[in-house]
Amino acid sequence: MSLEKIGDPHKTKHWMGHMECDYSYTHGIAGEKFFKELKENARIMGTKCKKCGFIYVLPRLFCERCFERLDEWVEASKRGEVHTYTVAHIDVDGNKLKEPIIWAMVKIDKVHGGMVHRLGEVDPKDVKIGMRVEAVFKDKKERTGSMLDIKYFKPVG
Amino acid sequence: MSAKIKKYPGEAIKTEDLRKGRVPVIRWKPKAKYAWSVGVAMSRFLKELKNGRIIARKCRKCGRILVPPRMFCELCFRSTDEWVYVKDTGVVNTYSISYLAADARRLKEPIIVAVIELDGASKGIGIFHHLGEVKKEAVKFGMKVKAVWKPPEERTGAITDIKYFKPAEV
Amino acid sequence: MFVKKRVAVVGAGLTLFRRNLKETGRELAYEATKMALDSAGLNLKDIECVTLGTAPDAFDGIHMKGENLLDGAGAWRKPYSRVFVGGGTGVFVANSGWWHVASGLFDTCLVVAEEKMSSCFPHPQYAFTTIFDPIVDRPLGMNLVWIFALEMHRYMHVHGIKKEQIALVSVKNKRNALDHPCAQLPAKITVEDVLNSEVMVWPVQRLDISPTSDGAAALVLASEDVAKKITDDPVWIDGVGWCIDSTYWTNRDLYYPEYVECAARMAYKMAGIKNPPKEIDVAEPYDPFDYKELHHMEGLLLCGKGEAPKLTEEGVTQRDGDLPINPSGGLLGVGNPIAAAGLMKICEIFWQLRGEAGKRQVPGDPRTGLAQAWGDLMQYGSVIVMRS
Amino acid sequence: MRDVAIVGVGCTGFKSITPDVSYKELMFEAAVSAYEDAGVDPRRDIDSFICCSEDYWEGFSIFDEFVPDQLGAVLRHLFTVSADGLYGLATAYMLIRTGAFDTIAVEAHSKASDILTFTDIVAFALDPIFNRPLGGHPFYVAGLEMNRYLYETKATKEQCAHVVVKNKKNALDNPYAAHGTKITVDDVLASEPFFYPLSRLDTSPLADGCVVMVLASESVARKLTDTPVWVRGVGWNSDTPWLETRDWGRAIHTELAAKMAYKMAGIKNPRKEICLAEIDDMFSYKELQNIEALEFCRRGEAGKLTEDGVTERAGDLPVNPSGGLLGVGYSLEASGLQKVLEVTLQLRSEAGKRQVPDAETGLAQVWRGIPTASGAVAVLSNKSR
Repeated sequence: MSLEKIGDPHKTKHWMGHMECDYSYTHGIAGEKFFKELKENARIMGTKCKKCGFIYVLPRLFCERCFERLDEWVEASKRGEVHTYTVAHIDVDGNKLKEPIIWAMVKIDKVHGGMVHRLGEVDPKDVKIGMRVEAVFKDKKERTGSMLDIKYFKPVG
Repeated sequence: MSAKIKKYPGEAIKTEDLRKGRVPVIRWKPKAKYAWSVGVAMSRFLKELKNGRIIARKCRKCGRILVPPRMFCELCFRSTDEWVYVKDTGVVNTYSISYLAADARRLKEPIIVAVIELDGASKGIGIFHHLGEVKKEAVKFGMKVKAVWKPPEERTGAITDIKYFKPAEV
Repeated sequence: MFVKKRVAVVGAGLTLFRRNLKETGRELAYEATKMALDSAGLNLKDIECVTLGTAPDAFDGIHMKGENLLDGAGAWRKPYSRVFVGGGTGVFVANSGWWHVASGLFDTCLVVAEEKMSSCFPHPQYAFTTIFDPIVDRPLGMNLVWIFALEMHRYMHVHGIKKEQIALVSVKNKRNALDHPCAQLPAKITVEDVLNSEVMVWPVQRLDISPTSDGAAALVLASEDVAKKITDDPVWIDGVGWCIDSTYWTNRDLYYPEYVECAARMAYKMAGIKNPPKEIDVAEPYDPFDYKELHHMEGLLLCGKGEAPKLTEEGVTQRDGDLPINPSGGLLGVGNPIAAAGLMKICEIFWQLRGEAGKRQVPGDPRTGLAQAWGDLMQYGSVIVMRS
Repeated sequence: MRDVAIVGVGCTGFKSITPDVSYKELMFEAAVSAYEDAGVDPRRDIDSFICCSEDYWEGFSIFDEFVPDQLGAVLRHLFTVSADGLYGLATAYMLIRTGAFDTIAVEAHSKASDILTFTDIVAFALDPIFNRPLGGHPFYVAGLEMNRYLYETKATKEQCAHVVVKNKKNALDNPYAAHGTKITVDDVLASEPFFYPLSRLDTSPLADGCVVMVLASESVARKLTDTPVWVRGVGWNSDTPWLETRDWGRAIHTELAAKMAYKMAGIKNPRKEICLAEIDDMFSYKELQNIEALEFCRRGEAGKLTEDGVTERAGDLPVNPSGGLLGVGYSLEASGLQKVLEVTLQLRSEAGKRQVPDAETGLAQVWRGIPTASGAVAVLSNKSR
């Protein structure tokens, strides 16, 4: 161990810095088609594995289970059910949120997977696992081709 | 096998198409900020820079005098033993002449940077810094140089308290 | 050194190397991995474990990017981990594949390398500013090319090497790359072209440098018993080596990469190689800059200190020379998606030793090959020795 | 088969902040004590060094550059595994099993207090295209997981709170621990809801610290020490990195890693054969979920076992006698190695007030944290095969 130590708290010193570059991520082969459909037609698309039958939403270029290339696209429902949810009370800086955010893993009907997204038009107390929900899209002119083209999922009867 | 494959995967896109927004992308800038504890050795080093001096640590076992200072001798794997001031003069071990700024911008007037072996430190022990007050043609390997310090009131306890090294008068 | 199990390479895959590729990182990894599996005639279920190599997270722009890439590397619900030794990663990841199998824990292993440098936009150079010490280096406005120019200049100074000699490497490698289907910057250029190219950081000029790239590469490794069932032409990994030098790069003499020698000696000892220049038939040393090929030939003990430029002038390192160096076209010609570039070199040795390198094939039925990569702050060497 | 043992351990202890030392000085301290404990000279006796780190935890790209000097690894064989120290241990195990290496040092550390934007960095690990643009504090992933786990197993928030109370209490007896204290189940339940059902006190606080270990082959281990701790099995595994297709209620990675480690170690009945376990508890529910994934009980039983005191230090199956991550602190990639350290001390009968009597076989397990579905397991024993 060091033969000398700092004993005086005033003598501890810090050096400030960061690792902040700008990033620009391409959507990828599967993502590009997914976001195009989301933006232009408000459709949620998935890809189907011919080998194992798994339908991926969000879509993939390849099946993670059997490594087949996926080129069969299917349109998925806008509806699904809340597989799990959480109510977030703090923001990324740890500050208390004025309005809590409800996050949910929504399993889309008749496919595998779904989306992790926000829930809206519902009181946190009323959210239940198994609750039926539907995607609410932004208006077409506001959609940019991103996950934010879906505003949130809302409960359906 | 290599010879048998006709088409290799990968879909190329032009940088210009990315620049002009013709390829859809998601943008992000992370918040990744740090306040590194400087520690025993470097705290003293920075404090001494503020005083206009360069300090090193000495390992009594191998006898080496080390800059930047550290509390351990990496070769003997033991604690270093004492603080030793070294001179702010030295010789150019190697240098390069940069037309590129750190952010890859093109420079009209080049920056000359060097590894400078410091007088008073062990052979081969140098620091990295800029050279100044010298034409690029005049820089030579083995050239004697001397630190040019910022005025005391401008120093902050940083490696930049030395503005650059300039040729020493012989 | 007694090694428990002999390990073979039985398949290889590679994507195009380009400045920007549209695929996401995991899609790139998938393409290379899928090709490697197909070439070995295997399915994902035949694979017992996966090791991934990829360079800084600051390129792809994903913290813990090994985790993000894992499905593309074929690691869904498999033992999977990532090794990382800067620019040395591409060769080192194959070393890590070697110990997964040589340990007897696994019979098959996927080795995958990926880099998507273009995510760091407008230029990956920005990410390089974060590789330096924040207290003594970053405040001085560090640029990656500065430090390599310092090393190159020192090397030239100690041995009295001329830029004309070094430029020959760039000319050779870019020309070799004309025969590589994945190459990003193949070209027929002359020494004069190199010497007349834009000065970036003297003595480094534009054509002394490899580009930044996106790309991926993959290998399939198998234990001896399993390899013999998969293929009649396994290529054996007979030696692996790695070594690191001090962080304090301004305290070292940059004229010679002692750490590369140390890594090479480790690999040679394991492979039983006593006389490297005689016993190595083809080599792919790391060449992100042209002088690095020379520097590394010396560190790898393929020639004496300061002798590599002369060998290059004499044509010894040409594809049809006595000691072909970088027949693939290297990083200077094929491109430099860091970890993928290192693994591309091992793919090349695999194809060369199987006689499958097509137009790039070096003559004379090469039996022993070597690949090497270099990284961190001019301080890391990773080496692999392979035999057919 | 070549056996592998832990022959030396060194640790700085864990603290919420370490402003007096740099990361290099912190590592040097742990390395000196590990080499001293093992009786080895790193400049001569260590065949390879393994450092475990991730760049954004450190604030450097290629952190590997900055580690050799303070570990005694200059011009020797060193590399980085970008994972928890428990993966480093598994890697050391493989290297020694090849027959080409006899002695390996493994290092992992946390200088979490150097990081000013910890949660932003965790968010930077989310998929940049499909998850990150939605924003938010990334620990919502833990809230989602906890809720599903409670739903599927009928475990309760109270049972999770018992984990917190137990681990923070255990940590009071651990001189290395940063976050030991005496609290009640009600205190945990009353703490602010962060990500319902996850509350503030369900979450491990960060800590700084470094652990270094020396591993050796059987023949070398027997020369170096009278108290080798044998690595009987290692396992590591990953479920999908995609949030959308992972199993939200189960820790698949722990289940698969445990299967691998148990097979290697010849363990058929973990509950009977393992005397104590250091299990990932980054969030309180993780301990319960992982106890089940490690086959110590059936699904849905871990909460009851905890309430009944079975996992207390004096219980039938002591879990996290060190205080776990909730009590010692979450030390980034050192978390798993801290767990191995505790098991090693227990198996060497050097755990002081925390000593579990007659411990012969112990287990360490770790998860790589949000947003991963990856983790590792090691089975250790003080009896050779």
